[in-house]
Amino acid sequence: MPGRRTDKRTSLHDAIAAHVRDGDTVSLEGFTHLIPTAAGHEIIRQGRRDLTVVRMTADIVVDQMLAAGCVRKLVSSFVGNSSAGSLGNLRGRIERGVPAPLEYEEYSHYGMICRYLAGAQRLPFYPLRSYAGSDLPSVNPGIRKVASPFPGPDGGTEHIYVVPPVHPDVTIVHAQRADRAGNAQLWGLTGVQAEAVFAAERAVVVVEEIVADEVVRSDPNRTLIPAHAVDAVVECPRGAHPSFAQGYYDRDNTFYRSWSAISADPRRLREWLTEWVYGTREHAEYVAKLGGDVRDRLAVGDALSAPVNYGRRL
Amino acid sequence: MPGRRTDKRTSLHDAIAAHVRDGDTVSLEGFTHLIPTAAGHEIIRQGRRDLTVVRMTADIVVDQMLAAGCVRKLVSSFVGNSSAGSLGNLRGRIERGVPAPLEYEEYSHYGMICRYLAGAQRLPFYPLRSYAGSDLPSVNPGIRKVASPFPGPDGGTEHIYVVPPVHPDVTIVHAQRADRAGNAQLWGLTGVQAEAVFAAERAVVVVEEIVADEVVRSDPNRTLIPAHAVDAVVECPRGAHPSFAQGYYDRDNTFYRSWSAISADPRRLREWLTEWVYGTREHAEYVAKLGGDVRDRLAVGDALSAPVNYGRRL
Amino acid sequence: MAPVTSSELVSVVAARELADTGTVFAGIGLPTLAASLAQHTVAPDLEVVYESGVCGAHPDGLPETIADAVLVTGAEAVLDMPTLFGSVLQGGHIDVGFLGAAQIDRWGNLNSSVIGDWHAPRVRLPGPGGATEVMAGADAVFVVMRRHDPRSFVDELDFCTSPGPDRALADGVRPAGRGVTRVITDLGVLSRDGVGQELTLTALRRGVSVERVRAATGWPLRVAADPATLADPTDAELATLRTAIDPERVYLR
Amino acid sequence: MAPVTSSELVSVVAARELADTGTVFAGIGLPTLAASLAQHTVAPDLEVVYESGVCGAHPDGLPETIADAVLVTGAEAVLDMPTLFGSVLQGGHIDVGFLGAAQIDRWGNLNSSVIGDWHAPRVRLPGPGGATEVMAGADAVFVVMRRHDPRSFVDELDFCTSPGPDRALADGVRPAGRGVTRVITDLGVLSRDGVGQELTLTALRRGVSVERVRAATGWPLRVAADPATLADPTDAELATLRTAIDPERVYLR
Repeated sequence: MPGRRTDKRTSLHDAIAAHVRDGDTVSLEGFTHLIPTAAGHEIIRQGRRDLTVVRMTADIVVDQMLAAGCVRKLVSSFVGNSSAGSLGNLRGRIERGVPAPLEYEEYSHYGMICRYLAGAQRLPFYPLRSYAGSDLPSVNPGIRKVASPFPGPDGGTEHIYVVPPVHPDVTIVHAQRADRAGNAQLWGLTGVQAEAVFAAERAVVVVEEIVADEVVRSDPNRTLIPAHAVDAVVECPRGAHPSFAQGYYDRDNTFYRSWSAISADPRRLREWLTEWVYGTREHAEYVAKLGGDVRDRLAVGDALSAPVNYGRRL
Repeated sequence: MPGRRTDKRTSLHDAIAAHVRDGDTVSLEGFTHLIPTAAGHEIIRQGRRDLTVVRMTADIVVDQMLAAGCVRKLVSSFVGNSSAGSLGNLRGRIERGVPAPLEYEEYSHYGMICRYLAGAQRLPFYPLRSYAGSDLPSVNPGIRKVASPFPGPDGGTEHIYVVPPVHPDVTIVHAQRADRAGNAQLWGLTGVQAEAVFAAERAVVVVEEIVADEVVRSDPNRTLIPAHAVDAVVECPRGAHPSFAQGYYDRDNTFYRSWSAISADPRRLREWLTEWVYGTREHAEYVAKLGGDVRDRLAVGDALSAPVNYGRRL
Repeated sequence: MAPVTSSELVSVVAARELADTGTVFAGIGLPTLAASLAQHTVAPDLEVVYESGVCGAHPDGLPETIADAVLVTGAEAVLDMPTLFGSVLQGGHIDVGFLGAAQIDRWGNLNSSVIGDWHAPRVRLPGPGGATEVMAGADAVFVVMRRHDPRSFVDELDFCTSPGPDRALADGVRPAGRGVTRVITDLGVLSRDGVGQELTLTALRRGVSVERVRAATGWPLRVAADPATLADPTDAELATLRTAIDPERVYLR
Repeated sequence: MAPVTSSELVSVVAARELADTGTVFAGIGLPTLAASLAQHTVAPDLEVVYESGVCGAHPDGLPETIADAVLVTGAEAVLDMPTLFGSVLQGGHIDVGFLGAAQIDRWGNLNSSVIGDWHAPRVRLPGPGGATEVMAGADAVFVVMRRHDPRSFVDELDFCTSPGPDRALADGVRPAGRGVTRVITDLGVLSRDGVGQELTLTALRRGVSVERVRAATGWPLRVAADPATLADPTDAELATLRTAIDPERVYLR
């Protein structure tokens, strides 16, 4: 496997074309922050089908992918438009099988995190203290119980629930910056992105900016995703809209609040996809279409980190 | 438990007096980098006895604590003076029971890491892919096997080794900087320090410098150990000598190379302790005694991290 | 002062219950208001932890989500989620976790997944999020409900998303925390201490009768021998809530 | 050019074996020299990973330990140890791991713990470190031994610290990697491909006979049908090693 440190820059179109295939298990991570929306839209544009989407918080981009007919199955721990309302397509599919049924696998947040940890660490299972007495194991055969080989505090046998690994065919995450080899640096809320990348067969990292090697190397602890775990790196400014990129642009709460009404009406939802996804050739057009007013509204000021000294041998 | 964010600054003397008790299980972590040497010396000065020391790389400071009679049992994955030679007291105790036997529990590095992870996460065990076919489980009953409740790739039952949690009575680590509440920031090699702190009942963080709250808050991702996990924070410059603190001072390789000869000779070792530990009232005296030449030799130049923008709402 | 709203009362009561608390795991909305008010009053050193990974936030403005950028800038620590959920929450560093739910039963078990049958739900709710973990990991859980009614306070849950310690024990697993210890509603406060105890009505909002709470509760509610009457919010508490914490009444609706 | 030393030969042979390798987990000493030389020659994009957490180091000078400050400054990534050992190594991102050992047997199992009985050892060695994990997690393992002699190449290990996949299978556990695939010594190269295979002498240092290697090996050594003779280090390889990589001959002793 030569070339772990080679130049892996490509376009979002080419990254999705190369790495997301019909029937794949696709993980899209980013907890409220750095949601890979642009990548989700490109998957819609390219008409992928029968995907299993793995995402802790199934929110707007998942609702859009569902509405576009890309998704057969969803694995998640939260299905909602954050605190701003419901996901119309998702609820229709789960509650009424309209326009088509959706296979749904339900975990809690930490259950999902542990599935990524098990996947990243090539473990057959990962133990966690959740689920004891919950009804979730009764509807999710992935949640099972194991007896500890060590005695509990009372000397008796201790039981604990475990979850299985997830090994996505491809994980896609958004980050603030990376070098051309894919060493990716994230700050602010970093969620479970690194584990989701490590758990995957292939990984695409979409970034606000590709920076000079020297920028990344000036702060190696900031690299949460090392190049050897990355297959493609894509520069795509504002690729996380309507979510935010700490230090680059703020969350578009107006859009979040508007989504409940859009997605509650199948016709409006179809029109939205036609106008904003199918009607734009790439994310740069989507951003241009957003317009200067929205960009101004989401602009953020500076709050720079104090530098640390890595030192240099004299 | 009020006051998680209160001022926890104290002297090294008082931190050790309050938090390290005879018979305690004490974890000292720091992988080559940021070894809490000053804290080990203060434990020696205060004459603690019957300690169980948990440390991945049992190196010079452990040899010194052994020689001073503080330690009944050692839990470790590497016993040696890094690549610079042997630990005289440790080898004498294990090979010949001289001057006294030492209980020794042997794991591999990742076995130790997993014990800290299990401790931090309050798990009854942590699975890892090591130890299959190793003789380590035959001499260490802490290493056991579990059957996965999920079928393996061939459909059969999959087995994996697990290790038990470690819950130190107290964990002591060294960091570059912290605020007065104990929010500790480390960079360079960060090892397993955060997990060792989370696994412990009490935690002492020794730092090169206590900084203004604003410095820590300018870069919250750099805080690997949050204040709520910390009981005492101690400012102790050069407290990691002869190891290094990235960006503050380099490793004293000369001292490492000299240790094999010192520790091979019980008399020289005793004299060394008398002169450098018992003969200094506190670490500042030890540092003064090192002298300007040594400090100059270990000085490092600047290599500052490029800042990142956390952003400010406009 | 304008009359006290239910949201204000619930926030004030929850804040007072946070006296002597070190760390609180809070969601957005009333829990955030309660934690902020507690920091201004009974628990100045209280550390607020969000499931997004933020510890010790010092926000410039009122956050709109638990992952709002204003919670990150100037925070004391921002942890990745494996650390936050594994080491902080499951690891036992949270004294009080705040939760809401669509349904709660007499033992403090919670449903946030579905109304109806899970396989063909009448209403698909957002689901567990981190609630299952807050229940399993926090020493105590406070539930805040804007409206005390029999649709939410049910005899039997449609689905148990986040079980308390009694259900864990019945499942053969030793629980770490005490489960729900306080339920704070627009009518009063229900309390329990831990395993084996039912929620009991311990305090009433001024002007609310025991009978009214019983009628609003879907199971035969236990009532303390002499339930207290909640002290009215003080002018200082109200002023802090209205002026310093949520001046635009985003959550104080 | 000065005559070729054993250390130089071993480094050059190991470097050549790294052609087509993406990531290597290297210890300090000859493995670091071999990896550096490979980056200068057959594997320019090779990423060196150290167990301290450093990925993609760009050191100013020759590191003295795997955790040397010069490996950190200017590196592409520095990971914490749970991530390095869990996600990178056990997770399957390492193509080749370098190991040394006090004893090796015909299946490539290694001992770095004790000489004699573990409970009362004649010599207490440093122990596993991360070697057990490198063996369990890397796709292939290269063992570098400065001196090929029967004390190190033993019929039976005093203690198995780091078992190869054959021992794992016998213990009922499915191994992830192939175990030791190359042993590079001052006399030649022993090779195996994976499970079920014994180490076989596949290449000899110029001037070394099969008989000499057999005599230096503590078990009846298998020999390839037509063992190759190792090509001498080229002037370019030697110049790079001696001038660019280890000019002060810290490890080229």
